Amino acid sequence: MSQEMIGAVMVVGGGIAGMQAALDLADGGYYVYLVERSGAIGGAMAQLDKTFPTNDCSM
Amino acid sequence: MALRVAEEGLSSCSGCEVAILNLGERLLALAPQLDFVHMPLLMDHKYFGQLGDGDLKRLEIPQAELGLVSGGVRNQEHLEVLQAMRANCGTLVALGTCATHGGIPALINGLANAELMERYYRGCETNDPAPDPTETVPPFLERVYALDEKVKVDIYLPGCPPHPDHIAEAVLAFLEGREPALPHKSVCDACPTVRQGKGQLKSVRRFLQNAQYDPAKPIADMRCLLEQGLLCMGPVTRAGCSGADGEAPRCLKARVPCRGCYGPVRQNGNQMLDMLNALASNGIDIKTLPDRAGGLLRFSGAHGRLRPRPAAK
Amino acid sequence: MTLTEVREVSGQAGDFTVRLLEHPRYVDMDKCIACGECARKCPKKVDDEYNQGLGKRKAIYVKYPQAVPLKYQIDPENCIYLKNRKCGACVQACPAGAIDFNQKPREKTVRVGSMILTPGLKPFDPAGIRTWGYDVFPNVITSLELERYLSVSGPTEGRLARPSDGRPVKRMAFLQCVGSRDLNKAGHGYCSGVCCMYALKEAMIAKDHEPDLDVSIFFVDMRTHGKDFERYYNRAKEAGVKFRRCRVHSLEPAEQNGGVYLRYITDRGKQVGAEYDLVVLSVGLETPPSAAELAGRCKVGLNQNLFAERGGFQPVQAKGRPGMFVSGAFAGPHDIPQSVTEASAAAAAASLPLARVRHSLTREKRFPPERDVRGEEPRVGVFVCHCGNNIAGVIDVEELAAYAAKLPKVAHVERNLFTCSQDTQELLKKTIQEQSLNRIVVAACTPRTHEPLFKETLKASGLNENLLDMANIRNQGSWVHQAEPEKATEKAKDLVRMSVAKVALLTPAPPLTVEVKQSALVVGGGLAGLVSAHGLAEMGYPVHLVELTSRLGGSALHLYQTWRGEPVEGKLDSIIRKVTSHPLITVHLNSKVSGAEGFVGNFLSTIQGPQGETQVEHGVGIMAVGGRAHKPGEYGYGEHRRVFTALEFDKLHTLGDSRVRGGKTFVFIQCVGSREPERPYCSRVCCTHSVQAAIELKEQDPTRKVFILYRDIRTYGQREEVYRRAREAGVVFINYDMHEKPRLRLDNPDMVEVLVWDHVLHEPFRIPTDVLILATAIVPNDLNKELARIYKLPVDADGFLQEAHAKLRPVDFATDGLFLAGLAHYPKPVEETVTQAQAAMARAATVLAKTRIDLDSIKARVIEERCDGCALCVDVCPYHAITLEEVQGEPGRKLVRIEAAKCKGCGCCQATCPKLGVEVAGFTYEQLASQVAAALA
Amino acid sequence: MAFEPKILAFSCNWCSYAAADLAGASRMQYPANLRIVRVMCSGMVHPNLVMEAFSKGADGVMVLGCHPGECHYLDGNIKAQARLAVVEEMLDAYGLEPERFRLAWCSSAEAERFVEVVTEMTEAVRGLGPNPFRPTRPEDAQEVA
Repeated sequence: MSQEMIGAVMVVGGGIAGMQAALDLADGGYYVYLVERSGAIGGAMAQLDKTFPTNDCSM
Repeated sequence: MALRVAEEGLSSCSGCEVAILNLGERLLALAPQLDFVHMPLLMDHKYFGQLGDGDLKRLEIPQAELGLVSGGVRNQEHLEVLQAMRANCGTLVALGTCATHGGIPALINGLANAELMERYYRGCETNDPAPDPTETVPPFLERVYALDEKVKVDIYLPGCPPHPDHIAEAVLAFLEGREPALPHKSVCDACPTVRQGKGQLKSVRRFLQNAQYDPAKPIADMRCLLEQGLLCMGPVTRAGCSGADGEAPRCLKARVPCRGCYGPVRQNGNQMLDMLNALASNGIDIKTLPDRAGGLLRFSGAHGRLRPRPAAK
Repeated sequence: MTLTEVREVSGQAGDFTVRLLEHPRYVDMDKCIACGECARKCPKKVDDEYNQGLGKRKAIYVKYPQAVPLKYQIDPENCIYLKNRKCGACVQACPAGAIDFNQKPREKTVRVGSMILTPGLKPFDPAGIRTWGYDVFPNVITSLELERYLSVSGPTEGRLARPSDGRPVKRMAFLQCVGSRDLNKAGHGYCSGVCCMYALKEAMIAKDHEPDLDVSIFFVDMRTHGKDFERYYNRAKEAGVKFRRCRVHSLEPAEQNGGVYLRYITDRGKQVGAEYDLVVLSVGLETPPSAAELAGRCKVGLNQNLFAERGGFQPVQAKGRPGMFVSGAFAGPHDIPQSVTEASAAAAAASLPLARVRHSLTREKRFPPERDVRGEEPRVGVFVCHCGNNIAGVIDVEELAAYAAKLPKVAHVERNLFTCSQDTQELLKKTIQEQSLNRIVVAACTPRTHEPLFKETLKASGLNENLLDMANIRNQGSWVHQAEPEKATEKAKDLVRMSVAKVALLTPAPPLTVEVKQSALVVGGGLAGLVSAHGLAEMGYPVHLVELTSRLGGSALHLYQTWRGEPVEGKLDSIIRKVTSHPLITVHLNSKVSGAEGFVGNFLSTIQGPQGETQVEHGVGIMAVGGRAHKPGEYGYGEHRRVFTALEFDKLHTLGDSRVRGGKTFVFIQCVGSREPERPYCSRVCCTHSVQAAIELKEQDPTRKVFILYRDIRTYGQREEVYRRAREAGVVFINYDMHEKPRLRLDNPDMVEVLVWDHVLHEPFRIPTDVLILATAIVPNDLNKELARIYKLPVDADGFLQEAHAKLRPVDFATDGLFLAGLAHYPKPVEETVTQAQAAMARAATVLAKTRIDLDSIKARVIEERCDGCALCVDVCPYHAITLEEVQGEPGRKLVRIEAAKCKGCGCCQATCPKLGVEVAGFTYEQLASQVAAALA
Repeated sequence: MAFEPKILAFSCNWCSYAAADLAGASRMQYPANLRIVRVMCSGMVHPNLVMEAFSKGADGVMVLGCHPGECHYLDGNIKAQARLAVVEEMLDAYGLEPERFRLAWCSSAEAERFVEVVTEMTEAVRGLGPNPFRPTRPEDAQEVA
């Protein structure tokens, strides 16, 4: 590939999937833009009280 | 000038004094440098001047640079003798586990005095019931004490009995004016058995059946007795019983688990707590052990470790 | 970047230009200290969407107390000031001056090489659909509302009360598939995949709160196909949760008491009704409009279910849009572990094409050299934070500071309005240097959030970062004893005294780093192993791939299509070719791992091959040894020539065997060996497979009779489509119970007679069958146990490898540097295997991307003067970091040794040792004991 | 003056300590008798530390960890639970009421539970009265552990 490549990745959505992808990318040596529409990351999972099967708290 | 040494035995069995004699030829070599000024058990020296030349009311213990005291403090007499030793000796050595941690006599600390008299004096079937003796016997203290609960102790020489090597070292170091080099680690440190981890163990049992080992092979080939499921107190017990350079700890050499006779590894440690914790941490249900206090604090019941059961509320 | 939206994307894979729009927060993120004063003063109350509108929040708010970033924001829709320029109560209240009404929307443009879209999900809204009565009856709520009711941080603080009158709930019913598997009412044909499990979970938690609660779950098929889900289902049954297989056809108000009356038909055909206090609608998932909009802006295609289009072999690649990747609920209705796995997979896929420019935009921080403070007397500096009014408003900080100054070893005491603010960090740095302080106590908030900040400041001041302790006088002081200022001040003194006592004993710990061997070992040459090996090699890391058999491909060799009908063989051949020809991959056939040692970054494994043993060094390892099909001992298998397992049937079918070609009647029996007492898990793939095969049989010859005997049809997620097509094609589905398994007559060699109870006719139904296909379980390979022994990995009760955390770390092991993928973890179909393999590769790449890794300084170490090798701690260590090793020069004498890279600092060893022979840096026995003593002094 | 117990808690960084923080963030109120010693894991608390606390005069001691199955370190809390028997044994040996010690689980989100446990414990210990080993003067401190 002759075209210039950018060593950065944008992750759109700050839910559990977005956060995991962003963390893996940053740890893997890439600059990450994590873009979230609302005022805080966390997504749907932050609303869950517990998760099964161990009833871990989801925070 | 020779070093003046005084020795006393309180609530003890005289084993510690025998251990002094067990120094053997080293004792002969040391003798010119030592002047035993008081040692009732071996020298028939009385402290009340029974020969008519002294004060029958006052304890007479000669001045000495080094004082050795074996046994714990059980009664008023022991206390007074100990206090006199402390007053008259420059450096005081607690000799033997009774002196350092109460030893076997301190097992009685699990009972209050009244209970003790009831159970072993009046209630015992082989004795005629009689009132508590009040005269001719010194009155009991409320429990058995280690020496350092009553007076300041300078050197601790635990062991039941202490190994002659360490008695020799303590005396020699004193003569040479240095700190004695005494063991401070646990029995395991001197134990050559094969250790791999305690994870496979689910319960431990008392020593009612023999350990597994090949008598033809050296002890270094035997699996750790605790890892064989025997209650071995080695990990929580002060080393020393194998002497300065013994092959293995005394009991282990006989392929018998350690009973903890040197008291806790750390002077203020608690053999029962430490042993139970070590077992529980390794996933062993400690409730399966019978007589935990009596078994694990067999030699270290002083310092309030063993107490009478509080009356039920 | 929060409050930010993607406006436009241009460019192509490798170099996208993205235009972003950042909405104003009206709060300066750098200044806000999240004290909450603003929200207390804000006069405007708004329904709280976080609590599903069940509670109230203010117009200035944080989404929830643990939000990240924990910074307040103003909701412009509701703010009185922003609406009509009056109020400004928050400006008055804010002690940090963080409110800024002048913020404007800002545009930003950034360039990136790849994009990952994870815009998330929206719960289905049942409002307006009369059958469910959601907005008609107050005591009908959604499962998400229940989630908030059950939460102690929710509006009722975990108490289960009827919304209509607050009376306790005695009888509760869950209605499944609300907004899922329902084209008529909801327009969603797909199964949302998660509702069965969350209903079970909510039912169990509700029963936990209220043991006498009567809970019924009305369901169509119970879909507990995930790892350990079936066990949870069984536990729910044991706990007394009632399961009723039927759709409820109507909800009516009960005659008295304000309850809800349900009418339904039992699976024995009886019409019954019952009254419930609370009816919970288990609502499904759907793509929110904003996500669809995002898809449009990014030119990512959506399918008819509005999920992103993607393929079975490139499961996180947006179809036809190179450089764009999707994961999470945007890619399909997923549960948490699948979303997390997909996210890692997307990270792998997104970074793979950019491997050449790795590290081009990242940089590392630099700090001044550390001052050696060993040998110095402790000079403790105590910094007391007012936290605006948060601490100073309750605690007498002047008194506290004066008290601290009198404590032993304290050399300097200072009070700050905000110790955490940027300018105070500079001040701290100056004070530390000028006063030559060597231990720091910050009396402020919690170390859990602020310790990293102060550690940085210590580092910047030339002090080791471990010479710090925080006294938590806010979260555990002023905030929880607001009404008792005197007691709070006394407590603060104690806390500071405890901190000073501890900090004086802290010792500098050198940062620990280990080198990372830049290579990987992949165990297992099946699909999972192939994908991850190939990916890592493409990233530029040498890979050793170990396969037990003489051939790569694993279980995938027996598959011929994915559930979407994509052929497997060609794709598999192509990846095998890529792997065998890759210069960085060494393939070891007929080999297995026979031994291993080491830790993250530095493993040394022994490979036993036909030519003997080889040792390989590797930084990471991926365990992908696969699984195998269960060979049943029932249903005439192996006795009758017309009884086959599903895989055998596939082969005969493709080969055109006369028994299949000429067959007129086919019966599939599901759950053969799965969901049995000795194997209490669902094999996940068999329902979809049987349904698909049934459709094909019907398509080839519509006059054929095809029966599927099932316990629950588990065509989860978008696979539901296949189930619907099968029913349309005339495949007959008959439900059977565990205690009424189908019976067979096998005396005729040309025919199998199947007998099953017919729930519609209420009599045994006889099916003379040409071919009987058994959907057999997937069972773990015995290799799992062997690997578990070699690498000290946990294996679950079913023999599958156990991941570090079922939800959040689905491809990691508890042991750092080792990962898992494929059937070795749990039964799963092709695209999930590929996803998991990519995820494992992404996780592995996070280790390999560094040449050295820093280890946390909270580690146990052996104090050799005290340790005597008694070995009590060896098996106590959860991470197998402790070994017994011979002392150099003293044969026969052993002490324990702790592998720092494996140790995580839990201190189980420290709490076991009878002689204080091991200690955890920063939490030694002496340090903890000093706190105990100080607390009680 | 009414008896105010001193209660010491060893609190695990990941769960109960976080719950205590959350209790603060949520402005929940509980008795000011508690002093927390932060530990990384409840499995790091040597029973001897607990006994030391009693010997130095704590009227009640708690170990607070994560719920079983949620330990940040796999099973540290299970080890803490196993050690519970040891502490009970020691309390019994010293004639201290078993209610003076409590092991409880509390997740990072369960601020409510944290407050409840702490309040209950404070009340329970208030009812038991002072620890008989509580030294009235520092020089009377008695070695228990």
